[in-house]
Amino acid sequence: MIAAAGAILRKDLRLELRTKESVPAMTLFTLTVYVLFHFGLDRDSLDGALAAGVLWVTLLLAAVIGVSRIFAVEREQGGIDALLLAPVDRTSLFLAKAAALFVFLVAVEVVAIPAFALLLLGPGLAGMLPELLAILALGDLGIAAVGALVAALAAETRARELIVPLLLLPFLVPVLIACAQATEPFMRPDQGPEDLGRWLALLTLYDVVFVLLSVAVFDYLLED
Amino acid sequence: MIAAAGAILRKDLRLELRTKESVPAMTLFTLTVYVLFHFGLDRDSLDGALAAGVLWVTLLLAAVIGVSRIFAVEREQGGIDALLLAPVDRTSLFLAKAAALFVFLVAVEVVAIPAFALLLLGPGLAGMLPELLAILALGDLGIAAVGALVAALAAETRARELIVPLLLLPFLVPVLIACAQATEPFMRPDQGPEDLGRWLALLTLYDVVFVLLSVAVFDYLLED
Amino acid sequence: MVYAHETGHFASIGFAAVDAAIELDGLERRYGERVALRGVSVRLAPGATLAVLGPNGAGKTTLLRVLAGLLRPHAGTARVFGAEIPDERWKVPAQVGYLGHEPLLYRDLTARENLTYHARLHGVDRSRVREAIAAVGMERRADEPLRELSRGMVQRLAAARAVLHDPPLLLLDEPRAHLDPAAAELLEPLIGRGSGRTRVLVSHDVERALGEADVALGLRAGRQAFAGNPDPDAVRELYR
Amino acid sequence: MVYAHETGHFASIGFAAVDAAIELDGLERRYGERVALRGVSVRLAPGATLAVLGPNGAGKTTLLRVLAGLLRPHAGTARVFGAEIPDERWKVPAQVGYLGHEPLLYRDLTARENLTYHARLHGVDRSRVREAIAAVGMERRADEPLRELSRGMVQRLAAARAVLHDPPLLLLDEPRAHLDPAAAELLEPLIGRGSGRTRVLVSHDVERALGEADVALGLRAGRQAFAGNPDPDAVRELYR
Amino acid sequence: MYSKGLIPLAGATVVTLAAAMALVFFYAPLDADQGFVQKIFYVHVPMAIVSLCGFVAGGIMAIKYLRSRDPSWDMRSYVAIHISIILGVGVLATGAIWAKASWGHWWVWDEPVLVSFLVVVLLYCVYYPLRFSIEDRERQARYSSVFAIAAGAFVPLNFAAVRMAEAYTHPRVLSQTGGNLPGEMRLTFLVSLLAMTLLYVTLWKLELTSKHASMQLKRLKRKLAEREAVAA
Ligand code: HEM
Ligand SMILES: Nc1ncnc2c1ncn2[C@@H]1O[C@H](COP(=O)(O)OP(=O)(O)OP(=O)(O)O)[C@@H](O)[C@H]1O
Ligand SMILES: Nc1ncnc2c1ncn2[C@@H]1O[C@H](COP(=O)(O)OP(=O)(O)OP(=O)(O)O)[C@@H](O)[C@H]1O
Ligand SMILES: [Mg+2]
Ligand SMILES: [Mg+2]
Repeated sequence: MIAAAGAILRKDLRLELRTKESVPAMTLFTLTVYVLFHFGLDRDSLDGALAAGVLWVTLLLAAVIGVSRIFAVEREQGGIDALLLAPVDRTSLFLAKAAALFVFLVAVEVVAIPAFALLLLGPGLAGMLPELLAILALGDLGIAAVGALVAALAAETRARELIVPLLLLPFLVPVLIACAQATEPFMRPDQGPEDLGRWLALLTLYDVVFVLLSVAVFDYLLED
Repeated sequence: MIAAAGAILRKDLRLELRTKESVPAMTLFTLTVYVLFHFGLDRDSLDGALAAGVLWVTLLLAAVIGVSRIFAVEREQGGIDALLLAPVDRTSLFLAKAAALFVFLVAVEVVAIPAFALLLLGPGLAGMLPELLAILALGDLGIAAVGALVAALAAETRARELIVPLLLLPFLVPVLIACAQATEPFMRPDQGPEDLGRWLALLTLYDVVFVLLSVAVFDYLLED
Repeated sequence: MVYAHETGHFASIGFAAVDAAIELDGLERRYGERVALRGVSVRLAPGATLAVLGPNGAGKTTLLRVLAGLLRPHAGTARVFGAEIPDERWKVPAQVGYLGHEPLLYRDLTARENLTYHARLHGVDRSRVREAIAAVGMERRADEPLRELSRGMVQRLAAARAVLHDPPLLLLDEPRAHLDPAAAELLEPLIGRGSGRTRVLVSHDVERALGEADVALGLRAGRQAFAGNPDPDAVRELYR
Repeated sequence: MVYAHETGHFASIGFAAVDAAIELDGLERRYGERVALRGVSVRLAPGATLAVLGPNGAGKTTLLRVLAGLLRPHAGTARVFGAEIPDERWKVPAQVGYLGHEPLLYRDLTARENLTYHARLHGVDRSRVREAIAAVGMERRADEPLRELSRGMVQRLAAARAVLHDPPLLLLDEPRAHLDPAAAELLEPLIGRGSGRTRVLVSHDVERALGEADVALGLRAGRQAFAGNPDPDAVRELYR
Repeated sequence: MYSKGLIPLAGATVVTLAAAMALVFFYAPLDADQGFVQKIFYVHVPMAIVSLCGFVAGGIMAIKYLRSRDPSWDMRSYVAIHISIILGVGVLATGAIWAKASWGHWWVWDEPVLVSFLVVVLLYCVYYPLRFSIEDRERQARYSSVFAIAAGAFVPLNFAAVRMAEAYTHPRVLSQTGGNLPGEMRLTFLVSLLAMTLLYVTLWKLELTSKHASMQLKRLKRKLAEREAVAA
């Protein structure tokens, strides 16, 4: 199972490296929103809840772009059929697609978060790196899991491009709340964790629930 | 030529109605940016230069989404070959694609501008409708013309998704400036046109130049 | 078990009383309201070839996809090596090689990358990839992305993909389309009668298909027109 | 001109001294560094059929695409009805019907919508659409999106598309692929020898292609192996 | 098959509803600072609770469907969600009226309970296009079930997240186990809740019955058409 998931993931990453279909679009999107805000604000910088909100909503929207493309190549070039023909359970496919989304999100964040700090954030980010990484990792995991599930749900429907965001964004509201709330204290001038544990626990709960749930139900998707 | 352009345009609109690939994504994008701003701002509403800037940058980015997809169906299902086989000059194709982009932009704006007024704008829009429509029409025309040109330029390159925005956004800076400047006075509390003629003239000049230029160079694109 | 593997005839050992590779009984499949298959009943012995004939839209591809486990039957039963489709479907895929209208390969990956991917999916040794590429005569073009290859080359690679995991059952949907005569001969040991595999062969080259087949199935608008050893009249009638 | 139109033989009237529908001289085409065609020289009289033979990757599709004006030749000359490609390319398209590996139709549009679109592009009367759909036997399925049709049905529609504007020259790349025998016969008056059109026919069914052809062109790795009336040995050699 | 027990159930519903109504208007005391508008509480809150429970129930029925592959479970899940959405719209409407009366705004964005409930309703609205863009019955049932399960799990998670992000203005009665409700209000509330629950179940059964009947009719019609086709 892990071997098959690894094979699918490697293939997806190789295709992305070759065609550059998702990550550039996602990155560009986040960067332009930050630039827009940079010039759109009266103030020089953001902090606190506002900064956290802008950061996370933007990442979430970038995720929508990634999710709506994650099955495109399979749909168009028969990859799903090929997978169904192989002795690979759907769980591997889910793991691979979620992992690919995770990698894409990380790739975007590697550019987007420094850009955010540079363009918008008042207080520096250096002091909060470990905590921020933990929040990002848990948040990305939730987004990736739900994203893969939603992408599979929408893959076989008409008006896919419409259904993906309509499904994904509500599903991710708890992730948004938790991530934004967890990041917020670090973005205040008087940085300091506050309730961090609580929010990380909520994120962990969300991730566990949706990873398990997706693994359980994914078998019923994508078939015939 | 007009007949052929009409045929292509009708086909594109019908496909969009059936698959809903571009307009929903574009609209959703603008709406979420406005919602983001709505919550992201400390103040209740925007006005003046800032409002105009946010409005237009967002529309521009939505246009990027539309542009990057405008040739997708042709590329994937052989439409370009079919067009090259027909006694249709490239000008018709350009006109059709630019018109399709124009229609998509208008469709987005029908939703996005009221949403903008509702969510972000301080002063009402009612008093400036005719002028706003003129600015929008000229702006959309410029975006559509340059967009069709850029889409054709990028259609046959690798890493298309990367090249479209990189080409399109710089090209549209004059449109952005002109439109934002033209709209700005209307978005101030003391509404009133100011330099409107100058900016409209600039927009018209831009449109004329790029439509003619595109028509002239389009013949060299998309072939072989 | 080694013995069973070598002769191929006892390949079904382990399943109780399985002496048919394929058993269809009253098979039905619809798309929405449209019936694409109805009342298809046929048996095929292991190692034999079933030719599926019928006009365009008769349901041939649909039948293959049902057998491959890609489409779920709506009524009737379908068994592949004794495993019922779709309930015991998970037993099927490793045993099936599918070569259809579409190559099921990624256009932006090279031949080698595509096949290596499939080898990993099937848990097959990577040395098989080199062998398979050689077997379809594509060594010299194995490292170019598929979009730069000719249609027939892609078809060869699709065949290589279908037999990569050495499946006992082959589902072939016009396998010779786009292949030049030499390539068709080259692929004979892989997907032809000489392969010793059980085969379901869809083809519009009626003579040739009947020549290769042990059993023939005629479909017309989804209904079974004949099954078994058809007389020429029945075949002619099929396309009328 | 009416006369010319009716017989088809004088269709080239108006061009000086054109008595060949197709004239190739030292044609060359590369993809990057790879030579896909080199030194191809052949002539075809109006109304005649040229069979293009060769193994996979020989350059057959490339040749058709050059003739259709879809690819630009890199050296040599190519003339279609006296118009030089690519310089006088704008004269060509309306005269060419192309039926290739891909149907060149939109999967989300219906048969009728697709053909109506092409009719508009070609400035052809819309009544031709109904005729063409009827001619390929697709009246009953004309209002379903293509993705719900079988592969052979799509191929029929691609043929209907290719002949919609009644082109004097047909470029056919394995036109019978996916067609059932009855459909192949049904399409004979449209794309077969009986159509009276000049045809360039790529096929892997060597016998049949030679039987239909006036002139044969053998390609091997882009080079011309023979042109004219080949002896069986030359053909056998071609695929070796 | 679904009509079994429908009539007694409907009777009980009517009786309980009448009782609740009576309690609301004649028994429960008038709220000290909100006055008469507060009565909407007895519709609004039970409706919200029942609607949310209905969503979760729809998810559980969907699990049953995937376990058993019995299409009637999918139907049940679909109808449960359908009615929950209708009640959900009712919650938004009554809440908005109440909000206008007591806060002076139809809607406040910085109130997590409102926003999160809106998010839930919006999410479930996507259920319809998702479901009806799939033609094949079996697949439709499978995809809808997967959605219903994921969304069902989402509902409590969403509320957990929202509750954790402190609420400001929206009252929190149940979370304080209704402790600060005066006894009479509490009784009235509980009866209203029961009435709303019964109403939900009745509507659910009714809808299932009519769906079942119309499906039966369709099947008969199709059989007839087929027989005619064979005869012709
Ligand atoms: C559009 C406006 C409103 C919406 C969408 C709305 C929605 C909801 C929802 C979904 C619940 C169930 C929450 C839960 O169980 O945690 C609820 C409960 C409740 N609502 Fe509202 N509400 C609105 C306005 C109001 C207003 C204006 C008031 C009173 C001033 C109010 C008072 C209550 C009370 C007392 C409860 C029970 C609280 C609890 O169970 O924790 N609501 N409302
Ligand atoms: N887009 C492309 N980019 C690079 N090389 C290409 C491209 N298209 C074709 N080729 C190469 O050009 C050569 C000729 O290809 P072509 O498609 O003309 O062959 P063909 O004779 O039609 O073969 P087949 O019988 O398989 O269809 C092949 O080596 C092929 O790999
Ligand atoms: N995805 C689909 N949706 C709806 N109808 C379909 C779908 N796929 C096939 N059909 C219909 O089912 C019937 C059988 O199609 P199928 O592809 O099995 O035919 P076939 O025998 O393979 O034909 P061909 O020889 O043309 O390949 C046809 O009427 C076709 O239109
Ligand atoms: Mg088929
Ligand atoms: Mg070819």
